[in-house]
This record gives sequence, C-alpha cells and structure tokens, in this order.
Amino acid sequence: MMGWTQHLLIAPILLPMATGAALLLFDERRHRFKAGVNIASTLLLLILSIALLRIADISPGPGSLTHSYAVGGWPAPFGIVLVLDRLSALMLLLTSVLAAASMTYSLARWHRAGPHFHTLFQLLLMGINGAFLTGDLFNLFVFFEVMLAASYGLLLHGSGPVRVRAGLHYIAINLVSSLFFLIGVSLIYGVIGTLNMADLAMRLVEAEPGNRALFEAGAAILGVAFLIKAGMWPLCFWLPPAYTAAAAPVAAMFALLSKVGVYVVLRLSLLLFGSDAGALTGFGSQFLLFGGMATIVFGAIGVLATQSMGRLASYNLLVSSGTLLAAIGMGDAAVISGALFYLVSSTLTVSALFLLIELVERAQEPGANLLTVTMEAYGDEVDAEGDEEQEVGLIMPGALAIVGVCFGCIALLLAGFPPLSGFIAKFALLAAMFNPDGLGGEAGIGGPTWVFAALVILSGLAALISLLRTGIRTFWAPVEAVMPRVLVVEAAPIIVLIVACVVLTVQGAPLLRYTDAAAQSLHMPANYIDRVLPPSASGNETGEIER
Amino acid sequence: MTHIESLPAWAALLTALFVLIGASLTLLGAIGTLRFHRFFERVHAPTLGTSWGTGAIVISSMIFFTVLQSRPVFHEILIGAFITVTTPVTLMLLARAALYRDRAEGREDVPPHPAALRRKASSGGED
Amino acid sequence: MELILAIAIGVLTGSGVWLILRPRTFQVIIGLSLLSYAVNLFIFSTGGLHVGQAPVLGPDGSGTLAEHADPVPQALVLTAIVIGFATTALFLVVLLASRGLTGSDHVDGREPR
Amino acid sequence: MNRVLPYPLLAASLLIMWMLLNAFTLGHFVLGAAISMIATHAMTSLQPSKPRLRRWQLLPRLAAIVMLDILRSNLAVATIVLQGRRRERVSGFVAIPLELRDRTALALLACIVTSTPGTAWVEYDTDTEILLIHVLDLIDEDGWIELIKNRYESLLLEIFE
Amino acid sequence: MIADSPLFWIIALPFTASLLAICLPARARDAVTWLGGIATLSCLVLTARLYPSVAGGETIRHEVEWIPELGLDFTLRMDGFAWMFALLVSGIGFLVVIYSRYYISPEDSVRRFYFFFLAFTGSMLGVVTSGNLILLVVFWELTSIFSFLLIGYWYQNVAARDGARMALTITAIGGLALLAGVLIIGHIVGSYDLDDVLASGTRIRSHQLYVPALVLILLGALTKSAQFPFHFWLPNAMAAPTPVSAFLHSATMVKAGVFLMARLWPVLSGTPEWFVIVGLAGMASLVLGAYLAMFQQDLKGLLAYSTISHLGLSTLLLSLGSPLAAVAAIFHMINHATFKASLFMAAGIIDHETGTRDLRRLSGLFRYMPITGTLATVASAAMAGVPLLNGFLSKEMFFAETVERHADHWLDIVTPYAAVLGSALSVTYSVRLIHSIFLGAPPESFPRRPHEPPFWMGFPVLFLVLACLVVGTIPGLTIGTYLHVAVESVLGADTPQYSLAVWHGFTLPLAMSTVALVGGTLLYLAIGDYLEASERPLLLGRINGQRIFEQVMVAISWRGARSLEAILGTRRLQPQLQLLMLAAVAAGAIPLAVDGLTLGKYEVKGPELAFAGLWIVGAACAVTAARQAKYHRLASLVLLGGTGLVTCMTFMWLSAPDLAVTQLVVEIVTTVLLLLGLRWLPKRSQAIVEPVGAAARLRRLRDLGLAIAAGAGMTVIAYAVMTRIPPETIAEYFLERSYLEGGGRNVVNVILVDFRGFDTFGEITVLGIVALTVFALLRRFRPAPDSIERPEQQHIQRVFDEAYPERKPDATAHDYLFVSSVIMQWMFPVIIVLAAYLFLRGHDAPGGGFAAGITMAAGFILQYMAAGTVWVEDRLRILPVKWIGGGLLVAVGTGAGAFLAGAPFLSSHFQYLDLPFIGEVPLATATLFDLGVFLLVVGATVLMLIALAHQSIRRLRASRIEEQA
Amino acid sequence: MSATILIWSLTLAHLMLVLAMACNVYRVIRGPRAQDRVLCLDAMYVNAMLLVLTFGMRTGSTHYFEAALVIAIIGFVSSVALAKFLMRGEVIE
Ligand code: NA
Ligand code: NA
Repeated sequence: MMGWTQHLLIAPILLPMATGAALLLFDERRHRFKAGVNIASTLLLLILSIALLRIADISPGPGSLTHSYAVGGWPAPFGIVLVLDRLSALMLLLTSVLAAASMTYSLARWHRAGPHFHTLFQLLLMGINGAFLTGDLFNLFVFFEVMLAASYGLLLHGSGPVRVRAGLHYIAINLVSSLFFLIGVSLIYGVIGTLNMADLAMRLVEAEPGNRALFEAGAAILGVAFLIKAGMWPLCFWLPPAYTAAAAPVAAMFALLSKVGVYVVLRLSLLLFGSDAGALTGFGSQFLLFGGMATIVFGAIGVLATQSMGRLASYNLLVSSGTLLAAIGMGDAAVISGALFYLVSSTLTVSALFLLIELVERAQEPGANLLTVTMEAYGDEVDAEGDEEQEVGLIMPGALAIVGVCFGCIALLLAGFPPLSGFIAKFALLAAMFNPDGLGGEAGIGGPTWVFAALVILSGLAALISLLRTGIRTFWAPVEAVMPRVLVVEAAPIIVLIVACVVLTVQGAPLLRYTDAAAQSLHMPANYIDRVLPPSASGNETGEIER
Repeated sequence: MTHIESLPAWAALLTALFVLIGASLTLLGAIGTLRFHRFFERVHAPTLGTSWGTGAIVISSMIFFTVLQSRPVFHEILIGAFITVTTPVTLMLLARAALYRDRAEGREDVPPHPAALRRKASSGGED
Repeated sequence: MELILAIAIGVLTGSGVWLILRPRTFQVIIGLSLLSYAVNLFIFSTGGLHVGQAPVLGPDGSGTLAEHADPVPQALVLTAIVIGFATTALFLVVLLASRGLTGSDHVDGREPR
Repeated sequence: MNRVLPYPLLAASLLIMWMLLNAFTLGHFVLGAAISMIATHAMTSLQPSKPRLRRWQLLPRLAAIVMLDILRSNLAVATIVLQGRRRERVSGFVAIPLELRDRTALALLACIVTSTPGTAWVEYDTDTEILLIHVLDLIDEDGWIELIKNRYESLLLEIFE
Repeated sequence: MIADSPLFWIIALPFTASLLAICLPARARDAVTWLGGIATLSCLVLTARLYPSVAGGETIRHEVEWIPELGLDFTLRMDGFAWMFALLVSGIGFLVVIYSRYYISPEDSVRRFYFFFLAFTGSMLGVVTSGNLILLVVFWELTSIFSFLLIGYWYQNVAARDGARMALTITAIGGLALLAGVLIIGHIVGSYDLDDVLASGTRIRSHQLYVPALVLILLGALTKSAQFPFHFWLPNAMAAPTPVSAFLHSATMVKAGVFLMARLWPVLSGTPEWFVIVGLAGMASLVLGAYLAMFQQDLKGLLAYSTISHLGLSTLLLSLGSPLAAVAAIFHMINHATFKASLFMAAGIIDHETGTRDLRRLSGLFRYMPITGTLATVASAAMAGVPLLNGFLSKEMFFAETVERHADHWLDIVTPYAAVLGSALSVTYSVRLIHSIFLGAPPESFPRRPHEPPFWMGFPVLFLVLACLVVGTIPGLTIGTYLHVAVESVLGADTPQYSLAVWHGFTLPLAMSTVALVGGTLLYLAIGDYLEASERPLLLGRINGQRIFEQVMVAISWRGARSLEAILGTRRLQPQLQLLMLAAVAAGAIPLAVDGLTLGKYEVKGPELAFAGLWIVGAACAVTAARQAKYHRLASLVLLGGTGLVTCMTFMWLSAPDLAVTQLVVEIVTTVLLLLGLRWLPKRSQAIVEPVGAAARLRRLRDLGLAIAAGAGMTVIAYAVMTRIPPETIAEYFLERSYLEGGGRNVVNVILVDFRGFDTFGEITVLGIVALTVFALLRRFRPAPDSIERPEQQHIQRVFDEAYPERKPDATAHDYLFVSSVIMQWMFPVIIVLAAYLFLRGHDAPGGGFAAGITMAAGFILQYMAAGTVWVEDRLRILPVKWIGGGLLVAVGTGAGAFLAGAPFLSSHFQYLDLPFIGEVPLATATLFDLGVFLLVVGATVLMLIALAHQSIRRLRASRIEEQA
Repeated sequence: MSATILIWSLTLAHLMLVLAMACNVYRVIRGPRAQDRVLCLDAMYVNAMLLVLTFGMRTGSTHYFEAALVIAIIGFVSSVALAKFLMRGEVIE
C-alpha cells in the first residue's frame, strides 16, 4: 500500500495533464476561468516541485538519494519507472518557476490569441516534467513527443506568416530528429534487450563486444536527436528563427526546451558512459566537448551579428547550450556542478529576456502598443467576439524605466558580469575548469580547457557588446521614446525571474552545494542503478518511493 | 505446419482448390488491368478479384477453419459480403469521375451527358 | 527474409531521405511518411523476424519467446505509428498554412532567387 | 417498436454480424444487441432514406441469380483476359432508362451491376433517369438493356416498390 | 555580525544610499543631494576613524562566507594602502557631491545621477578594500558598469552614448582578462584571498603560468587606467558630466588600474616580463599622453590626455621594480588625484559659466573669475611639477628613480629621457591651459557672461588646491605619515628609506626638473600659437583611436560576424536537413567503422519468393512516389498508399497482426487527410521554373548520394540487428505475465494498456495536442489567392449545370453521389460495430482502442464524404474537443483510480465477473483505460479531418458574404 | 500428400496474389491516368486482403482475420476519397 505522499513523484506529470484535459471540457471563450484554473494548477506545480526538491535533497551526501516510482506497479526494468534525484528535482523546479512566470505573463493578452492555449501550455509542462522524470528510454521518447507536440502548438499559437514559416522548419527538423530517436532507441533495444536506463547501464557492462558497435551506433544516432534538441552546431540553425517567432511567453518556456536535450545528454552520458562503463567510458565526450565549443563560437558570432532582440536571445541560448554541452564533455564532476548552476541561471535569464523583448518592442514603435493579438485576429469571424473584452490587469507606471532596468540586469546576467548570478555561474564553471580537484589541487589545465575557458569568457564579451549595442539603440538613442503600455502581470514575471537570479547570487552557496551533490551522484551511476532496479528483479512488490 | 497435417485430405484438397481458384481469378483480373487499353475496360478487371476471387478464398478459409477447429467458422462470410457491398462504391465513383474527366477533355469515345443528349434530341426534333 | 526486409528498409529510407531534401513541402511530407514506414519497419525488425508466431497467447495463456515474436518492438511500433500519424497531420496543416500565408509551397516560404 | 428499433432489419443484421465475429453465445447476444442498438441509433440520427421492403423474401432469389451471373461473368471475363488480343472485342457504353426510383434499390442494382465482371455502372442521371453502364464485351446492346431491366430491375421493383 | 564592521558599512552605505536615491520622489532634489553628501561623508569619517588601527600596521579584515566551495568569500580587507585610497575616494567623492549640487541642472534627473554616482562610489571603495581577488573583480566590473552609466548620463548626446559604450567595452574586455588572470592566480596559489596571494609571490613568479597570468592581469589594469595602447577611451569619456570626470577620471576609476598594479606589485613585479610590458605601456602613455594633450582644443580633452600621461608616469614607476619607485608611484597617484580633480572641477566651472570648453574660444577669463583662475593656475602648476606643489615632489622622486639602473634593457636607458620629455610636454600643456584660458584679451562674446561660481561650488577646488599647496610645501608634516603607512602596507619589509623633503640639494633630478620646466615653457612660447590653431595633433593626428576602435568593432563584431554567421549557418531548410542526415549517417557509420561490424548468422527460414515479390512492389512504389512527388502529387499519394499497404502486409507476414490492423486504418485515414490538403496546394502545371544547370545537378547528385548512404546504412544496421542472436530481453517477462497478471492474451495490447500503459498515456496526449494545434491553426487559415476559387472541376460542372436549367442546381454533384452515398451511409452502423469489435477484442486479439478509434473516425469521415459537411453536421452533433478532453480524463482517471487501492498510477486490476446467463466476463481496468484511448483517438482524428474539411465551406461562406457586400 | 498439396497451393496462391499486386502496381506506377492509379490501388487492397486470408490459412491462425475485415469494411474509404477528389477536386464539400 502506498501513502498519498508517495504519489508525489508522478504528480508533476498528472497534474498538468489532468488540468489540460479538464480545460477542454469548457467553452473556449471562458478565458478568465481557464486562466484561473491554469494559474492555480501552475502554482500547485510549483509547490509540488519544491516539495520534490526537498525530498530529493533530504539527506546529506551524494549517495542514496534516488527515488523511483514504478508506474503501473510493474517493477523495473519491465515496467516504466519514474526516477527522482537531485538533478531531475532541480529541473522540475526550474520548469515550474518558468511556467509560473510565463503563464502569468500570458494572462495579459497572449492566452487569448488562439484556441486552447491553456491546454497546450499544461500539456507542454506534462511533457517536460515527464522527460525529466522518466527512467525509461522509450518513455522518454514519448514525453519528448508530448513536449514537442505541445511546442508545435504553442509556437504556432497566434499564427501569422512568420510563425508558420518558422514552425514549418521547426516541425520538419523535429520530426526528423524524432525518427532518429526511434532508430536509436530500437537499435539499443535490439542489441541490449531493455529499455530501462538503469538496466541498460547494467547490461551494457556485460554486453558482448560484438554487439558493442551496434549499440554505439544506436547511442550515437540517439545522441544526434538530443543534440538537435539541445542546439549543437551545426544542428541548431532552426532554433533562432523558431524561438524568435514564438509568442513571448511561449519563447520563455522554449528557453527550457533546449535544456531538456542537454539534460538527457547529461543523464545518459554519465549513466551509460561513466567511469564504470569499461570500454564505453567517455564515449562521445570528446565530441560533446568540441561540438559544444563550436556551438559557443557559433552562438557568439550570432549574438554579435544580429540586430533583432529575439535572435539575440536565441543565440544566447545557443551559447548556453554550447557551454553546457562542452561542460558535459569535460566530464568532470566539479565542472558539471558549475554547469548545473549555469544552466539554472542562464535559463532564467534567457526566459526573462524573451518575456522582455515584447515590452521593449512595444516601447520602440507606437503601433506595437495596439493589441498584437487583435491585429492578427483581424477579419477572423471565429475569434472576433473574444477580443471585445479589454485586457485585464493594471498598467505599470514608469514602464520604460523598469523595462530598461530589467534589460540592464539581463544584459549583465547574459554577459556573465558581476554582480548577478550570471557571473557566479561562469565563475563556478571557470573555477572548476581551472581547479578540477578543487582549489589548491595539483591537477594541471589541459589544452581544451584553455580553449573552453577562453570561449566562456569571450562569449560573455560578445553578449556584452551586442547587448550594449542593442540596449543603447533601444533605450538611449530614440529621441522620443514611446511610453509602452505594460501591465503589471507582464512586468512582474520578468522582475521575479531577475530577482530569482539575484537570490541565486546571494544564496549561491546552497545551490552550488546542491548542484555539487547532484553532480557527484551523477558520477556514481551504480547508486542510481541500485535504487532503480529492485534487488531481485522478479519481485512484485515495488512501486514505492524508496528512501 | 502441423495444423495443416491435422486436416483431413478432402478438406485440404477442397481448400487448396478454392484457394487456387480464387487466387487465379484475382491474378487474371490483375493481368486484365495490364492488358486492357482503356480505363473503362480496365475498370472491369478488378471485379474478378472482388467477386469470385474473394468468394472462393473466403469459402476455402471457411472450410479450412471449420474443419481445423471442428466448429462452424463463418465469420469470413462477412468479408465477402462487405467487399461485395463496398467495391461498387469505389468503382462507380471512379468510373463517373473518369467519365467526367474524359468529357471535360472533349474525348469522342465517351457518350455525352444524358441531359445533353436529350437537348440534342429535342432540338433535333424541332428541326 | 532478413535481407529482403533490410533492403526494403534501405530503399524506403533512401526514397524518404531524397524527398525530404527536396524543396517542395509536399515532397517533404511524402518523404517523411516514407521515412516513418522505414523507421517503423526498422523498429519492428530489431525484435528479429518470426513467421506465424504472433505474440497472442493461446488458451492456456502462457508463452515464451521461443514460440512468439518479441512483443516489445511491436508495441513500440504501435506508439510510433500513432505519433507518426499525428505529426503527419500536423505537418500537412502547417504546410498548408505556410502555403496560404506565404503564397509559396517552397519549404522556405519563398521561392529561391 | 419504431422508436425503440427504427431499423429492425438493420439491428438484426448487425447483431448477426456481431455474433459471427465473436460467438453465438448468450453473452454475445446481449452485448451484440446493445452494440447494434447503439449503432442503429447512430444511423437513425443520420436520417437516411428508409427503404420500404415490400417483399424481402425475394431477396435470396435475387442473391442466387446474381451469384450465378457473377460466376458466369467471371469466367467470361477471365477468358477475355486469357485470350488477349486474339479475339476482336468491342466494348462500349449502354444507356438504360430505369424505372427504379428507390435509392436503396438503385444501390443494390449498382452493386449487382458493378460486381458482375464485364459490366460497370458509370453514371445515373436523376433527371432523365437514365443509367449509363459500360460493357466490356458489347455484342448486343439491347441484350444488355434487356438483361438489366428484366433480370434485375424488375425483381428489385418487386422487392422495393 | 556584519553590521558591526565599519568596513562593511563603508561599502554598504553608498549602495544603500544609491538605492534610496532612486526611490525618493523626483521632486526631492535637495534631499537626494543631502543623501549623497551624508553617505560619502560618512564613508570618509568611517575610513578616517580606522586610521589608528591601520597606522599600527594592522590589516583589518571582515569576512562573510559567500561561496566558500569556490574560494569566493565576501572578504573586505583594509591596510594602509587601501585606507589611503578609501580616504581619497570618499573624500573626493564628498567634494564632488558638494560641487554637483551646483552643477547638475534642473532639467537633469538628480535621482539617476546619485543612483549611479553613489553606486559607483561603493564599487570603487569595494575595489580598494576587497580582500578576495574574485571579489575585487566583482567590484572592478561594477565600476566599469556604473562608469558606463555615468558617462552616458546625458544619453541624448551621441558623444555620450559612444563614449560610454567605448569605455565599457574596453574596460569590460580588461575586466574579463583580469578575471582570467585572477583565476590563474587562484590556480597557482590555491586561494583567491589577497593575503594568501600576497604571501605567494615567489611561487607565482616561478610558475609556468606566470606570464599568462601577468599578461591577463595587466590587460585589466592597463585598460582600466587608460594606458597605451588602450588609452583612447578616456578622451571620449569626457562626454560625461564634469563632476563625473572629476571623480572617475582623476581620482577613482582610472586609478583602479594603477591601484591594482601597486596592490599586486610585491607579487608580480621584478621580472623582465613585468618590466617590459608595464614599462613600455607606462612610458608610451607618459609621452604620448602629454604630447597629445598639447594639441587638445577641448579643455576636458586636454585634462584627459594629461591624465593618461600622469597615470603613465605612475605605471612607469611601478614597472621599475624598485621599492623606492613604488613609493613614488603611490605618492604620485595621490598627488595626481588632488590636482586633477580640482582642475576638472575648475574646467566644469568654466564650462558652466561660459558655456564652452573650447580653448580657442576661451580667453582672458581671469578678468571675470580671478579666484577660479588663481586656483586653476596653482593646480596646473602642480600638474606641471612646479616646486612647492605636490606634483613637484613626486615628479622629483620619479626623475630620481629613472636615472637609477634597474634592468639590463634598452628601455631602462631610455627612461630618463622619456621622463624629461614627458614632463616638458606636461609643462607645455599646463602653460597653454592657463595662458589660453585666463590670459590674453577677453573675447567679444561668450555664450553666457561669466562670473565667479557660488562659493560652495568653488569650495572643492579651493580645498584640493590648498591640499596641493600644503603637501607641496610641508610634505613631511602632512602626507608623510599617511603615505608611509600606505607604502609600508604594500611593500612590507621592503619599504625603503625615503625622504619627502622639498629640497634635496642640487641633484640630477632637480636638473631634470629644471630642464623640463624651462624646456616646456620654451616649447610653449615657440609653438603656442600653432597649438592654438591646430586642428589635430601633428604626426599622430591621423591615428584616431576612437575611429580605429569603431572600425575594428564594426569589422569584427558586426560585418565579420554577419558574414561568418552566413558561412557557418543557414536559414534554409534543405541544408539543415542535409546536415541532420549527414550527422545521423556519420553517427551510425563511425562506431561501426571503428569497432567493426559483425553480422550474425541467426535467420528465420530462407527467402520467400512471395515476400520478395511483395517488396519489389513496395520498393517500386516508394521509389516512384519519390520521383512523382513533385509534379504528380496525386500519383505520389497513391503510390505512398501502395507502400503503406506493403508495409502492412509485412507486419502481417512477420507475426504482427496488431501492427497490420493499425497501420491499415492509419493508412486509410492518412490518405484522406492528405487528399484534403491537396486541394489547397498550387497547381504544378503553372510550376515555378526550378534551377537548372551544373550547380543544381550537383546538388541533386549530392542529395542522391546522401539518400543512398542513408539507405545503405539502414540496410546494414537492420540486417546486422536482425541476424544477431537475440539478447535476453524484457519481453519474456511480458509473455509470461500477460495473461496471468495482465488479463489479456494479446501481449502487444497488454503492453500498450498495462505494462507500458504510461507510454500510451503520453502517446494519446500527443495525438490530442496535435489535433488541437491543427484545429487552432486552421481557424486562422488563409488560403493562397489562387486556391480560394472552387476547384476547376467544380467550376466546369457548375457551368454545365447552369447550361441545363431544367436539372436541379448542382445536379452533377448530387447525381454523382446519389446512389453510392446510400451504401456509404449504411456502412456507418457497420463501421460502428467493427469499431466496437476491434475495441473489445483488443485485449485478447489484434485490435485495441487506437485501431477502434481510427475506424470509428473513418466512419464519420465516410459520412462527411457521402453527404457533405453541412448535411452531416445538421444531423450529428460531434464535439471532438470534448471527446479529446473526455478521453484524456478517462485515461488519467483510470490510472489514478489505482491510488484508491494504494497502488501506483495505472496499476491495473482485473477479474472475471460471473454474470447470470452470460457467464464469465473479464473485466479489466485496462479496458477502461483503452476506452480513454478510443475516445481520444476518435475525437482527435475527427477534429483534424473535419477542421480541414471545414475550410471548403468557410471559403463558400466567405464568398457568399463577399457577394452580398 | 494432401497436406503437401495444400501447402503448395497456398504458397502458389501467395505468389499469384503477390503477382497480382505486381500487375496492379504497374498501373499504379505507369497510370497513364489518375483513375487508373486509383483503380489499381483499390485492387491492390483487395489483393492484400486475400493475401491476409490465405496467410491465415497457412499459419492456421485466426489472428489475421481482423486485418482482412478492416480492409473489407473500410478499405474503400480512401479509394472513395481519391475518386471524389478526381471528380470534384475536393474530398469533403
Ligand atoms: Na462489374
Ligand atoms: Na584660448
């Protein structure tokens, strides 16, 4: 028998799913009601993920912290298990924070820009949370698809030629990458005979060498699929147009999507190719390192080359992806700890930027003050009645100044400048690179590390130069700045995200301790395997959260 | 193929016969689609397969499974019935569409629309 | 048997890949469909080939891999078919919308210069 | 009866279909009855033209005739295919004025004509009530008209109107 | 506690005040000013009160843990040197506040000014008191940021924007370099703590990473201090309000660089590398700065170049590596701060009073503002190194040091000459400054009539000038002890003997001073008029740092980046897909090539002729579909159907009846779907001309190669997988328990709804989402103009119908379906029964909720095709969205039902129910779950197809509205 | 003996049906006209259905029946759609 609290682990998947489904039963025009339900559900999810974070972090030390939940009561490796550890708990919390911010933001206008926004939004959360929680390779595919499908819908939310054109590319590329995913998963199943990640890791050690090449091919093809999602150069050209085209709250969520790819790469590369993996140890890590660095270069070039703020944000996202991938490629626990900190900080930042862009653009041209939504819905007989109601919420006083300050903070965060968390993140990364054994250690610094460190620093510089250019052009150059109509619900999420970064700065130590523990336990796959696979795989009594 | 060996000889032979009849008719129909030169001729060919081609194989299947499972197995008859009912729908619609397309292209080897014929006839009567 | 299926998968893949590299959206959607056939067959094939050994248990309700085909890849293919169907529909509608809004059925939404 | 079971024949057929598909047991009778009721009700909401079956007992006879005709035509067409070009063969359209009005009956006729190899239903004009069929081996145009009208249409008229 | 430490408050006060300032109401101008004054004064007082402990040689530390894991702590540390600087910063800061009270005009935002100014003050105080190098970098970058904001205070001016951007860019580059250098130091020392670092000089200097660390740190210091070759940002920063310049560009910001060099002097100096790099930069800055200062026509520009020159002097001193030189450097830093701050403020007064800073327009001002004139003259004299003023003392020490031998290097030999030259030029521009502004005939008109400023505006100048005088005359009594404290804290045991006397006798340095003074004055007499008229500096005039910088920035960060982006990236889909394919092929091929592929021998029976035949058909369909997809879409679609059919047959053949059924129903519905879409695509006959020629052929060839490679790769992998001896898989478990524990004989279905029901759960969600997306997208659908018209066929048929009015309108369409629609309608209940059959049988035989759902949807579609949208929707009220929502809820509800039994989500339960008359009936919760699947699939499929179909009637409706209008 | 005959005749039937599909696919590929393609695709469906039935006999399993039934009942839906598209240029009006 399981207590209600033990079902918490699956709640981040079920809650958004049930909310999304239930919202379908109500009339599309009941925007306010749906918004209310959605925001309540999102906040509940936030509380849930905080609770899960506490569960994952309840005991000190890196080991024995993995909790598993056997869906359907079928034991791993046969059934599907959900696995909660520090890493997944962190990602869940990040998701729900971003979700709460984006959701709030969308209440100003975007949620009425097309049908079923709330359902799509919740189902996106379901997909993301599922991808973070699942411990099964094929189930991961399914949740990837849920996430992608919702992202297709949300990207196209609001319609219009730009979105549709970008959506076409986005969908085509993701469809192809899904096919790669399938090929990889099935090849691995065909060779190893299991889908459970922990079981896979365990069986890999015993796999006969003849099968290894095929397994590697499968893993590599799978890797291509994840790297497309993560945005590694040269598989990332779809990202800037798509993310730029998306509506602001959607783009803010998308900032997380590429991190899902990164998350999976991190999870699998350490689980399957960790130090215990024998001949497979470090498979692909060089590729990740150099690919990541190439991505940083490309991202930084893009950051410099772009005029549009949307593309600027997207390219910054690529830089952060590249940084994370290269950090994973380094494979060092300390570096990964720093990378996780960086992941949190950079995701919050880019999301905030995506939200901010719309407000900034509103300040640039008077026309943008009109409801973008109305303009797009013009002439649509179906939606016409929905736009009669005025936008809800208070109008922000001093909007231009606030927008400017937010932009400044985001610029600092992206460039990795003190005092905000962007600096802490980059410093944590660099410090770990320079001192792999901790400060005062004896280990030297390798050639690629120098390059990587230089790229981390220089990409920040590129961001600074570009943001400076953009910021000056936007906030200083115009003779007559338009006072943008900014609602409190639009500004508040941005401010909250920035404040979160400030908190990360001041309270950097606890988070770093957390990421450190997470990175340490990632480097001990045996722990994960032991916790996920029951002692005797034939036993029936499973499905409990195990401490 | 142990199940086949458990079949009595008469059933096996009957099944074989019907299967071959059905398959041959179907094949002949298919060959017909190759041999006939106009669409309206080709349209007849597949009906070999959908009528007794299907019928024979359905019968053989019924015999086979009835004997094999030592109980009456008739559900295959539904297949025959529904094929008989649904194939004409396709063929009718397709033939009419082809007729329209030929008429629209002004081909001489298809008859004009009955309404046009009637008007022609009535105008001819006036002359 | 194995070789035939392997070649078949290869031909489907080749045709699909060729098509998705073409400039017209309709070519791409046909290519994606062909590719999903290929991938479905591939997933299916990873369980090994079996003739007349459907993973449907007999009256006694027991079975082993010796007398039944591996059901797991089949279940995976079923999921893949469903998702493939969904995404084909989506891609179709997006390509129609793109054609409608941009006036072009080129994958880039504009004719190449 | 009409409100509970608007199409009794349909419901019965569906029930038989269900039991054929599953088993002739009491359990499936109950289940099949429920399902066929649901299906019939769904059909009712479409409000199709309801055929008036006057003498449905003639149906088996019609079926027998048709099956035999089809068998004959099968052989005939098979021969044609096998002969290839060795024999001069004329195919062509035949226009047949029909008296049959009932759509269901027309549909049945269409099934018969089309299922018979060698004849194909091509066009039916509701205004002139002329049916255009295509005949693969058109030796005698009037013979075909006769065949359709006497052999099938008359029987169908008897059954339906 | 944090609050106990005065050190903490020295940093915290300005920041707190800064935040307070921005929060005060805009009207409260005086309050804000008072706030600034109190904050800086408090810092000053707090600092001053620390003197006793500092003077005792104590190092005050205040530590707060920040991120100890990374060696980053909030460590504040004050020794004599830091104290001296903190005093300077807060003192001059306070004076600048007083000055600004009169300077900032009512139109400008005082709040914003003090927000930035106080934050900058805090950052600068942070830089000087940081006890952790990373913390120092933090404050260092903060000074860059706030100086950027201060320089750009009047952002309406292009010059302010450009100057601010350049200043930030250069100093930020330096700051990042500094960070890297500090990281290396941390790597070498094992700590970022300043005390630890200062104690590890030998270790650092002997480490192999010393040179990179040195270069990076110097990059930071030299950019910050505007040293050659990074000097050019400073003159451009003169667009800042004058109080800002007085503060940042004399006493604080630019001082940070030399401060850092002095701070780390014990650790880094004394090596040839240090000597060369720092020495070259210092010497070049000294001479070049002074030279360029002569030619400036902008008063502040002159002061800016002078600053570069004087900081170069300090830098050069630091480069020498001797303790005495270091003392001189520190002394000169302080002296420069006093006279330069006063000069800047004087310049501000002049600008404020006359409305111009152009030396060519300014003249004879002494008459109008004698006090200011006097003060400026004294300050200039200090700058020129006139005896009895503080500048003279440090310059004297400088000369004394330059003549010493420090290294065996040409640079060392050149130093004294460069020192004299620089000093002479410095005299020249100082003389020019005074002469040009205050002497001579007053001009005909000033923009405003000048007069003396209010007392309190002049007061800071007066105070600083007095300081110059007092220090210059009685150095030992005034600055001496404090300087000694500062020096000692830097040099520790190495602190040399030195004397701050005004008169050392007739020494070589005195001679050099004299030469410089006389030479500089003579030079001014010789070329003064030329300077006054010159447009740009002689020789170096064409080398405009700003322009070069801008050009480099544009080239690298803009044009270069754009072209690189275009080369390294693409926005077109085709190359992206090519790359994807290439990556996947490589990912598959490389491991196989490296590790070697072994083909197994496992094989199911030999090749079957019929199966081969089947795939000849399938392959022919696929290849032809690929060939026809461009010009014959319908043919391609039909061929795709053929391929799909062969795929179904393969599934059937190879023991996967479930797949065969599902693939079949999907195939059918997909064909209808694509056909629905085909209507909105352009006619290919009016095709766009595709590119031809060699390039296009090559492209096609490349694609063909890629396609063949992908196909071959898949063939190889698939064959290898199929022929291996199968591994021990999890499948055995499913086969064993499917019936016993899952209650179903169809293992595939039990996997789908039970063992791995969670996958299905996600999968139906995907379908639901896609349907909603399709629906949403189609609600906004705009057909292309050429597709709005009815299809050609309908047009022709309509014309025909209209030609025969005796027939019903639209008779062709009506007659077309007149007979066949009957059958199509009668098939509706049959399809419902089939769906029910597939659904209920699913658990034990091929079928299941998905296949049943699609079948049901096909039934609906058939009705739509038979009778049209309007007809069907008049009769059937299908609410597909509700079906979707309901299906999802049923699925999630079934799964969550297990919670009540205390079991995990989706735990199934089944039992045989013994019903009267009917017998045993298996009842499984999995069936309920499958019902959810069924409902959703029906809803989703119908929604997608119907939404597409509705486009046609939308068009009709639209055209009807148009006709009415 | 009879079993052998049955096996051989079933194998032969397979071959014939596949050959029939091949003949049909020739028309699907070559046309010449769209109606030829549609017609032959529909015929291919029927051939496939018969293949399923004979295959069921060969394996002695009833698991293939559903596939055949599906083709028989809704296999014509796509052909109807194709035909209607040819006639009206639109599948659902
Ligand atoms: Na016929
Ligand atoms: Na002058």
